[in-house]
Amino acid sequence: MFKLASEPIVSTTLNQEGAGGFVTFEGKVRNQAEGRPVNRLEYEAYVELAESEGRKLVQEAIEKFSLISAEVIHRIGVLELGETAVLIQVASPHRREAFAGCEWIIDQLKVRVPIWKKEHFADGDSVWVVPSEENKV
Amino acid sequence: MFKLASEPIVSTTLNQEGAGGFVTFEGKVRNQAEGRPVNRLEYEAYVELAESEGRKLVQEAIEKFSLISAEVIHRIGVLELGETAVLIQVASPHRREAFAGCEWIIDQLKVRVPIWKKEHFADGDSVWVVPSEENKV
Amino acid sequence: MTVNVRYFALLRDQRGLESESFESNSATVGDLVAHLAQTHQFSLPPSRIRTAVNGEFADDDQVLVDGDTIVLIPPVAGG
Amino acid sequence: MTVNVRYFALLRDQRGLESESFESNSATVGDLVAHLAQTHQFSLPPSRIRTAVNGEFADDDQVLVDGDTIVLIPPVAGG
Repeated sequence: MFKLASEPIVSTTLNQEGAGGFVTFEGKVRNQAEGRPVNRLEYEAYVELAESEGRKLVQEAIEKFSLISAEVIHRIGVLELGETAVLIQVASPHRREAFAGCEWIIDQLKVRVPIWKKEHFADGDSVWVVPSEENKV
Repeated sequence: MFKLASEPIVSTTLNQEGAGGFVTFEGKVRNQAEGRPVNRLEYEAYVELAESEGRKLVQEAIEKFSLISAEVIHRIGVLELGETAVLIQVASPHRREAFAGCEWIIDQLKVRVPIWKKEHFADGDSVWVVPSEENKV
Repeated sequence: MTVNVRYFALLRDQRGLESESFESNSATVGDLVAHLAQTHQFSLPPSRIRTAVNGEFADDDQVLVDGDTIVLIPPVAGG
Repeated sequence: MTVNVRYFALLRDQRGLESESFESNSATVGDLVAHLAQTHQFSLPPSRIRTAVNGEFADDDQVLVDGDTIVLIPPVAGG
């Protein structure tokens, strides 16, 4: 499951038959970016392609790591400090695959899914984040 | 924080100032062990040493991975299928350390903390789990 | 031929609009991106702009067809 | 000298009790564990039994003192 959400994300507990290892990643809005005070973030998505590419990568993760389930929710819109920007929940029979699969999903999401982040700094400035060129698929 | 609990574990969301990456591991009771149907698990601890060794390893993880916080709760007593046996929640400024620190804690817990698990099989048999000898610190 | 172009995030800000349709004589997606990057003085080099055509990721050498919708995708930064 | 011994999990089941106090002439923790493993026919070799003395993990060569409490720790299996 891959979903874009414009309302706050509420994390729920998965309970999958046969699963023993559950790994959850939550990315939250920090109060600074490279030392510069941040007031809020803004996420924008190319919704149609973000959803199809997101579903694709979740399916790839399930196959690659033999996961029982994997669910991703990514916020769009304006987020205040401490809010959850992305929630990834993965279940698998054993813990190794759950850790590896969950980390792979967030790594892939960051380089493949058309979502953009604007940092609104405390000094009133705001900037679209452009990752350095090494961060490629 | 390292805690042994004889009541069901309720996972809460951490929200630590300055933390961006939150990784949670939940180990739940599976319905089988190496293909053999399981009805329930039973955990026993040498409580005093489990708590002191557990606190020590959490502190080591915080230092080793520069975590902002790390919390571990491990159930003892009888657990039914699907119940959470162990909950580990880690917060750090960035995700790499959160994933690595969380996985390190569960790996270390499994080899260092005096807690034992008895599998109660569907056929009425029950066995204390003795990990193979390679699983050392 | 007519192409429809959509801009997101940084590129939308730099173009000053979300989408537009215009006559183009660019043969390929890459040609169109290079043209737009120069015309609108994008801060990103064309090599860092990905594209989707009609809803699917596209390569620079994809040939443009009348009526195509091209989406300009600056470097993504989700998560 | 008198030693107090506590057993957990598998070893408690095999010993048939949780703790006991008795006179011992074992010089070290390792000697005591070897003696108990043989006497009670533990299914685990002494090399797989760790110990704590007076609440702290101990090495096999730790010398026993009158009144010590020795805990026999079979291979752990938490998580």
